[in-house]
Amino acid sequence: MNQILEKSIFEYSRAGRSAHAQQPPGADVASAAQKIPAALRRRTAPMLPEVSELDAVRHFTRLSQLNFSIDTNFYPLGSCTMKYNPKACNQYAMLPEFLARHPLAPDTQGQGFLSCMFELQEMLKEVTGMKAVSLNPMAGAHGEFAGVAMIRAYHRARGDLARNEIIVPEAAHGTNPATATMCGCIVKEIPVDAQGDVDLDALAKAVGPNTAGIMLTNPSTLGVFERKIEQVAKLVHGAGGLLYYDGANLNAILGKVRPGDMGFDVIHMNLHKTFSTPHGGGGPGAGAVGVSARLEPFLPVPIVGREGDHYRWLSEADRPQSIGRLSAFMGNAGVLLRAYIYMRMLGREGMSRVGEYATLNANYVMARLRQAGFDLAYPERRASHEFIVTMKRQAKELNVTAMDIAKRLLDYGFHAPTTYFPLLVPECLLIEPTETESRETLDGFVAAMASIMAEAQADASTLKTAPHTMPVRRLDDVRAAKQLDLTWKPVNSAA
Amino acid sequence: MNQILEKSIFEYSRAGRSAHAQQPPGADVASAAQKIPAALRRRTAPMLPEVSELDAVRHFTRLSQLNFSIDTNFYPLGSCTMKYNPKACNQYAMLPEFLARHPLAPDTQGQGFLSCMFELQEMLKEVTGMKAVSLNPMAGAHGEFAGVAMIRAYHRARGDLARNEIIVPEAAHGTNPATATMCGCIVKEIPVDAQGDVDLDALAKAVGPNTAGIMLTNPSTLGVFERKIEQVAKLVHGAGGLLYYDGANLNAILGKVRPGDMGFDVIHMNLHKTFSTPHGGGGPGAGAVGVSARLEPFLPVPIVGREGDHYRWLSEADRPQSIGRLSAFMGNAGVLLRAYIYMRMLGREGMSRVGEYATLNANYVMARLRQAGFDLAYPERRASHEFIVTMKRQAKELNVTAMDIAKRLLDYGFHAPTTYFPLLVPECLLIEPTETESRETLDGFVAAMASIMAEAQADASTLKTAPHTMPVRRLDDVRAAKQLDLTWKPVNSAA
Amino acid sequence: MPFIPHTEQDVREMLVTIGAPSIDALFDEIPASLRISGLDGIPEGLSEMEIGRLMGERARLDGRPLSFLGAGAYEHHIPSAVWTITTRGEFYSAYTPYQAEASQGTLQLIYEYQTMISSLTGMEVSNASLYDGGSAVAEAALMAVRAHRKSKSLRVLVPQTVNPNYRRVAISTAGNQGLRFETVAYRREDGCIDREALAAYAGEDIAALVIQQPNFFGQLEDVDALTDWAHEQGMLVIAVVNPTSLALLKPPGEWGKTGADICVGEGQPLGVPLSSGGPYFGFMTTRMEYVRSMPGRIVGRTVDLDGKQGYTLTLQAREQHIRRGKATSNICTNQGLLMTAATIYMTLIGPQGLSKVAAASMQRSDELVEALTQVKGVRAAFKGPRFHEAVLLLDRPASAVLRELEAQGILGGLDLSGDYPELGSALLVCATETKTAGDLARYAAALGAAVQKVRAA
Amino acid sequence: MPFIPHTEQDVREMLVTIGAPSIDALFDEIPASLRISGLDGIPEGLSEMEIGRLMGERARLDGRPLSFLGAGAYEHHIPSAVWTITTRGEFYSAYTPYQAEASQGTLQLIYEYQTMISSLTGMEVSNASLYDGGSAVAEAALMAVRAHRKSKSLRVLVPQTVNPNYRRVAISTAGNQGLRFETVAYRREDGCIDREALAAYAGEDIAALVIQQPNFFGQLEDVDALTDWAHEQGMLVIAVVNPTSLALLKPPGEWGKTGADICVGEGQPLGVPLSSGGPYFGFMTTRMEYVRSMPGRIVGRTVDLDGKQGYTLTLQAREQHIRRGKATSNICTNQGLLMTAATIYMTLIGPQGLSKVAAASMQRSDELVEALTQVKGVRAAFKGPRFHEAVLLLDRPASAVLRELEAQGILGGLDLSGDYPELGSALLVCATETKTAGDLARYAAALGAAVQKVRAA
Ligand SMILES: Cc1ncc(COP(=O)(O)O)c(C=O)c1O
Ligand SMILES: Cc1ncc(COP(=O)(O)O)c(C=O)c1O
Repeated sequence: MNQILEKSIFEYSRAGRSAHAQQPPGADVASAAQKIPAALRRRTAPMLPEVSELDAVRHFTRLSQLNFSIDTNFYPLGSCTMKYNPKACNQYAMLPEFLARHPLAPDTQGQGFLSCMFELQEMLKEVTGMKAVSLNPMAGAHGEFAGVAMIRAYHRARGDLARNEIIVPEAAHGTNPATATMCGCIVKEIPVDAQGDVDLDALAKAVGPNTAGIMLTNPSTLGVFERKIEQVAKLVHGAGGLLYYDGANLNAILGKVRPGDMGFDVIHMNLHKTFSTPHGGGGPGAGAVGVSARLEPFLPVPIVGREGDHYRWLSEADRPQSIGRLSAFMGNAGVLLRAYIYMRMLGREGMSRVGEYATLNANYVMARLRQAGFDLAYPERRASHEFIVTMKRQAKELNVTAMDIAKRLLDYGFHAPTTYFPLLVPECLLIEPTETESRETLDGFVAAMASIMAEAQADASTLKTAPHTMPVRRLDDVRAAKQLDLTWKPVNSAA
Repeated sequence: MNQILEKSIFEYSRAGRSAHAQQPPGADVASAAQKIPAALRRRTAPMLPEVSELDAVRHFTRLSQLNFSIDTNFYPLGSCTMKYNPKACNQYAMLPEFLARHPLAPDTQGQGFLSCMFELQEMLKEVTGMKAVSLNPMAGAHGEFAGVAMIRAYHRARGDLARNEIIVPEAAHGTNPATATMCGCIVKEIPVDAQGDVDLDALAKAVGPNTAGIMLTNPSTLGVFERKIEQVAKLVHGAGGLLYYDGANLNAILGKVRPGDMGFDVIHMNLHKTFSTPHGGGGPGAGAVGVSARLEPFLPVPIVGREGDHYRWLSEADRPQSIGRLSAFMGNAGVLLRAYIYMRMLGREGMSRVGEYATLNANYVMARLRQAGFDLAYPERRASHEFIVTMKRQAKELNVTAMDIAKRLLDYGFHAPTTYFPLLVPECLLIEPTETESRETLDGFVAAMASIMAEAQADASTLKTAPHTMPVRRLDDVRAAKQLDLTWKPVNSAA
Repeated sequence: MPFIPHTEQDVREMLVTIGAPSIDALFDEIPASLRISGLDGIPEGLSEMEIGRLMGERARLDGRPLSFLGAGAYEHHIPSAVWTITTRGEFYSAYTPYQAEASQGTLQLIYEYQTMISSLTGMEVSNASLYDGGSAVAEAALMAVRAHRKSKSLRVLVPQTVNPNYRRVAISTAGNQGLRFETVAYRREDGCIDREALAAYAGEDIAALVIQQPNFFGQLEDVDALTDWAHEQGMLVIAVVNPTSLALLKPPGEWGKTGADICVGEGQPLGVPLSSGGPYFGFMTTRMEYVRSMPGRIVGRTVDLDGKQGYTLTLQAREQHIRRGKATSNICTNQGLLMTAATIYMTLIGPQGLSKVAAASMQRSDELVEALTQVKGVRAAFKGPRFHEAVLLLDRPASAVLRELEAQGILGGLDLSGDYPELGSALLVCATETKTAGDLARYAAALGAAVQKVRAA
Repeated sequence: MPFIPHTEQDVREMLVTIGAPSIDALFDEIPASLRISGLDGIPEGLSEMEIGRLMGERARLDGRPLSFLGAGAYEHHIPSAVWTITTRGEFYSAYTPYQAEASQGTLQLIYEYQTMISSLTGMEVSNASLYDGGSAVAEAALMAVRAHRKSKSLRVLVPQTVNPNYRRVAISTAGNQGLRFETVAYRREDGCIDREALAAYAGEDIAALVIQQPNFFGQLEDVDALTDWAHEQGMLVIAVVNPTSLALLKPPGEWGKTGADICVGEGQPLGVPLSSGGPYFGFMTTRMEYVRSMPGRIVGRTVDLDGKQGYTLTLQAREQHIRRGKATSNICTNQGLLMTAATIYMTLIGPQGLSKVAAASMQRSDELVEALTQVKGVRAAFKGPRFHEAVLLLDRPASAVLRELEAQGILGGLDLSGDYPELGSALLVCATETKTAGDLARYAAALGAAVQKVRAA
């Protein structure tokens, strides 16, 4: 990674400079403006940079080098499944014809694209054990929204109007309760037991005639498989609720066990996790949803249907009970193409190996960190594709926190694991190596962790002031939130 | 730039590991081998890395970050014309159809490609003032070879068999004399005068009945325009020799003056310099040659001809006097496409601006460095697109060399200028900013030079041990040449 | 094993370290009854070579018709540098910049994006992207209801001139929290919001008015008057804008006396390929006073331990990973890579360039309307100023005409009969800077032939 | 101004600094008589959008026929990662790594390349690339003459089974230094070097024998016997090899008792697209004893001031920029980026993968010959083992048959009648791992039809 900071693009800007080759020829701005009523016209130019093409290329290339990424660093960020994004997925999703296709082009001008989408739906049904799939949602949380909206629509369609409570275990990802709220539901949190399984008694008390459903990930965000899943399903279904599966952790069980078989009624998949589409520094993702038969009528449109050899969009007219549209067109089509390519390359066996090797890697790192003296949150349990180390003891004894470890890891060339999530494990590091990392990389990570532990014992200040080799040292988040500085202002301007 | 070294790809290698998706399906190695007579079969596998796709991507991505490049740094490498390589040139030269076209595909399956080549020939004729162009040579030196070979063929065709001497000024690039030798000629070096112009008296003495020709660049590698070019031409032509133009410095005069008009009989162009195809860490280039009418019959084949609306390759049959083929097919086609795209984007005005602004930038940096106390090799002269600073005084007074300055510049984020070339100027730095750099970048460079000069005066050791912020410090070249270590060997092997 | 590096020896030794007899044993906590033995329905794996060939064939199936479709997704020139840089591994394969010190590239880029898009829309602050234009409208409605200081109303006015799909998304999304979207009719003569229909809402307790400019028909609304009217009624104003158009059109921050309150839109025109509808990105900007009500990520500039400037995610207390059920939105993964592309696009195109793109698009679409309305039976639906789209009325069914055009390799526009049956046979057409005079002529000729053919049939 | 950043103010102020009245004045040392006023013959500049459209149209003109052409340039699968990484700006836009400390990426990569290609060819050392396969043969011949310790001969034997274009390039290039290339006939039954014709040179003073394996016809030469024979005659042996084939074939370093002396070849099959013939790269490896005679750049590993390992260009005293007229070659700019691609290719494909590519190519070409020789009037020209190419004899003129095939979108191979008229109507065909059973069937069917049509005509 580059250690030299880069100045703002606005500091390169000079009035009158431009990347001239990018400007459309023969445009007559004055006469176009003339056609716009004066009151509707823009008066001052927007503050976009005025730079040469070289300045732009150099600036953004340099910026890119200030990032850690999968392509440059091991990135064991728990819950995020930072695995290798095959370059082929990008290359073939970006074929000129795919890029140029307008979303409203007729089906007849898209049989290639639509056939990929149809087959993707079919494959996702197979790996999840669900009855039907819609590819629309644009991220995991968006899929959650679709899922909870379908649960509500289902109850409503049955006249079961009181069901507006969504149960979530306390370990749940923040998007779960946030989604429930977005869907107008009330969130009920329930505890997990000391082994990381859902507290069945608490669940039994929580369910009732207002229960719309429960949102679970399995394996949970604690990195363990919810062993009582069948009882959970029975309890919730028995109370008239439905089960929502947060597919963020699907990578752990691909080819081993399917949400549909566990009794889930609806699931979202994070294609950007399990199916390796890129994270892009924050997105895009894709949060396809799968449902059991009873929820099928409610799936968000459009969906790809096949009639003989012809593929076509199914819309509101075909699915009158649909919860409707969640995007202006049909979701993150280009991301879906990448997932399709990835799944076809992996194929049947490859798909099952994902779960196997993700689990192998996690259990291996867990075992080695345990040997190196780290405390596990659930030492009795198998790791799923991820597991939790807790620094609670070290926080007390050595005054080093999970955050200190995380920051110091950056100096060793490793991205930090997820910190402080799930919230219920104090000083936690949620570590997910993924199946695409080699044993040597894992060993290197363990060695770094051990070395950091030794540093902590020798002189904790090395950790407390880490990182030391990044372009910046530890940043002042408090100041960032208090003295809001959200846009660049010219030095001379009254900021 | 990344400051952290990367281990060897062979250290990632593990027997049995592979980037599996890259392997062709259904290949039966054993039965294929069976078809090869045992004596012709390979017995031990080659030592290629056995790594995962992620390992490979990560390794080479990290390696890339260990480089300076135009896309990340100002690169004022004199004589090399390190200007911005527009991304469009790469993108459109890499359209799938262009990449897939086989070199032996018939003309009828290549009218798109051939029309670009034909138009490129025409444009190169126009900018150089030559009568005909062949695109075959794959670099500048290759073009030189073609040129000198044509000169020889010309004399030979006239029965003028004694002409085997090539005159080069002492400031010439190393490829000039090397090329003359490769063509079986004898090299005669002549001096330049104190102003950087060719010593006419020496030239007059050098020419004679054995003179095949003279190789010149103009502006010369001293960064000045050869003012006596007309006399030079007269002298050489008068003696029965031909004039060769080394086009490495064409960027300086594009649209201002043409080699053909100066009296040159043959010229190579470095398309990777003047026409901005990328340098690629060493290549590829393209060294198209242009000739006056008398040399046209000797041009290397193939050449693109037009017959009505149809483009076709002209080969030996069409050009019986051709010096023949210099490449198995037709040179660096993909590079030529990039040059074509670049020239079309620049167009008539853009092409003239290249010379203007390259010259403006060079004269500006020269003026500012002079103000900053640097000594110019030719203080009385205009800079062409480049100019020479000499550190002769500082070498004596402060014991800092041009090399020390060069290495220290790296710490400031600037690539070093060309050092120790041309050989006749002691402790020289040949500085070529190119037209694509902004004034702010040039000012930054001047500031760095001034700051380094101050460092030299304060404590020369900072320079002598520079660079300090690169992934490695100054490397031991002597050891590299003495203890040859040219391939990686497994640690256990007897190296 | 594609994308799995393990050798047999690795597996053996790793299992020894773990103390497990087999990989399968690692799944022993899963109830046996639930275990499956394989995924028979998935086809066998393909090598990269095979998938490359397959995708090439599928792409060719889709063809490359000459398209005059717009309606929310626009064909613009995208500089090569945009995606060359955007797909660099360091941007493409990074996660959300939670570890700020190892993510300064992405963070600074977002900060620069926030600056550009805020300035373009004339607003003070921006987030780092939402899913798309449609979901941004939904989020804006939720935000308006949340941010409104004086009203608790869940009612939002969404004129018919707002993209029908945006209205659908808003309803599917925000409807779940009880928001009610009420439509307002448009005037038949100029395709703009019917001020009289709007006046009927005067004095009512309504959270916000949504104004799309240029509107779905491509027509320019009288945004000043609309904004002032809404503000007088105590409504917030949600502007929905095309970012390209803002090079020439008054930015929402300057609408009326005090400007719109929230501005959203589809970011696709800024360097994002059409790509069958996504991934695109929604943008959202607002006034500083509403920043804590905004959904999505926000980057702020701060200093490090040494006082050096750096960038970090900020105001995270609005977000789901901190505030959970009380967050401003459930959004987590956003459309970062598209925002990256847009930032590079805006940098390369610059303020002049964007004006030229907007102007050239206006010119081309004017020329298109001019050329197409020469065809017998074709006329413009609306009077008044437009941006780069227009509604044409045909005297024959649009669907049949479009089919004829398709056979000529032309996508002639969007048939509006589904969403606006009252218009009769109507086509929404668009031309941008990418269209040449030849393209327009080709369409005009083909339309003439198509209409004639349909008439004859 | 495309690719020029200067504002008017910049120009004004810079001229003041320089002390010149105008840019034009900076050219005042050029004799006025020589100055031109413009370049009228160059068309006006195009925007990137326009050139993109133009190039798209030209590319479509070229089409994408199904090709069975080989003859020195081979269609292989290229992993997406190869060019994604190769075109990263840091590789793409860097210069020759003269400043080693700022070029460790390129330098280490070259060192890794040298290791791979040395091992693949079974030789000790490699340079960092030459222009292409043809020029590498020429350079090898020059090097052999230079490096030969015992002979001063300028004669080099180049059998007819060596690619005719390589022979042409060798003559055009090395002929200027007086090298004489003498051809050796091949045997009609197996398309291999005619040992009897060769024996005629026994005892003569000849610098080197060139052996191409697989040879131009795709046939496998008896390299051990040939090498030993040449060495017995005091000739050096120059091996010309296809790098893909070396996964299965004995590497030149192991030919005969002591191995070939110089090994060269076309690097294109290693991840370089066909691209109308270039840019490709020539590779060259040799024994350590000849390293100082080798042309081109070489990278060595060394240590820095702190004893840390690093890489640098070495043995530069062989090169033109140091040795000038006495250099081993005039080569300066080489084909670095292609070597970069090849290094990434070899890494991704690995030793197993390369064996599979070679095996699959052999299989496909065997199947192709099998299928095509079912067609009446078509038969294989030669007996004996082959790699992935074969010569077919037709009973009708190859050129006419090829034209018929072309009309079906098939490039059926290379017509050998120009270079090998003695074969009659002969086609050199090739199939690699990229060809499917369907492709072969399509060719076979089309060939049947084409031959019939020509016969009928
Ligand atoms: C467990 C879990 N659930 C849901 C989500 C939300 O998914 P997305 O970020 O795609 O919206 C995440 C993402 O981090 C997650 O880890
Ligand atoms: C003056 C001059 N002549 C010739 C050459 C040789 O060109 P190439 O490197 O393309 O072979 C160069 C390249 O550096 C040069 O600067």
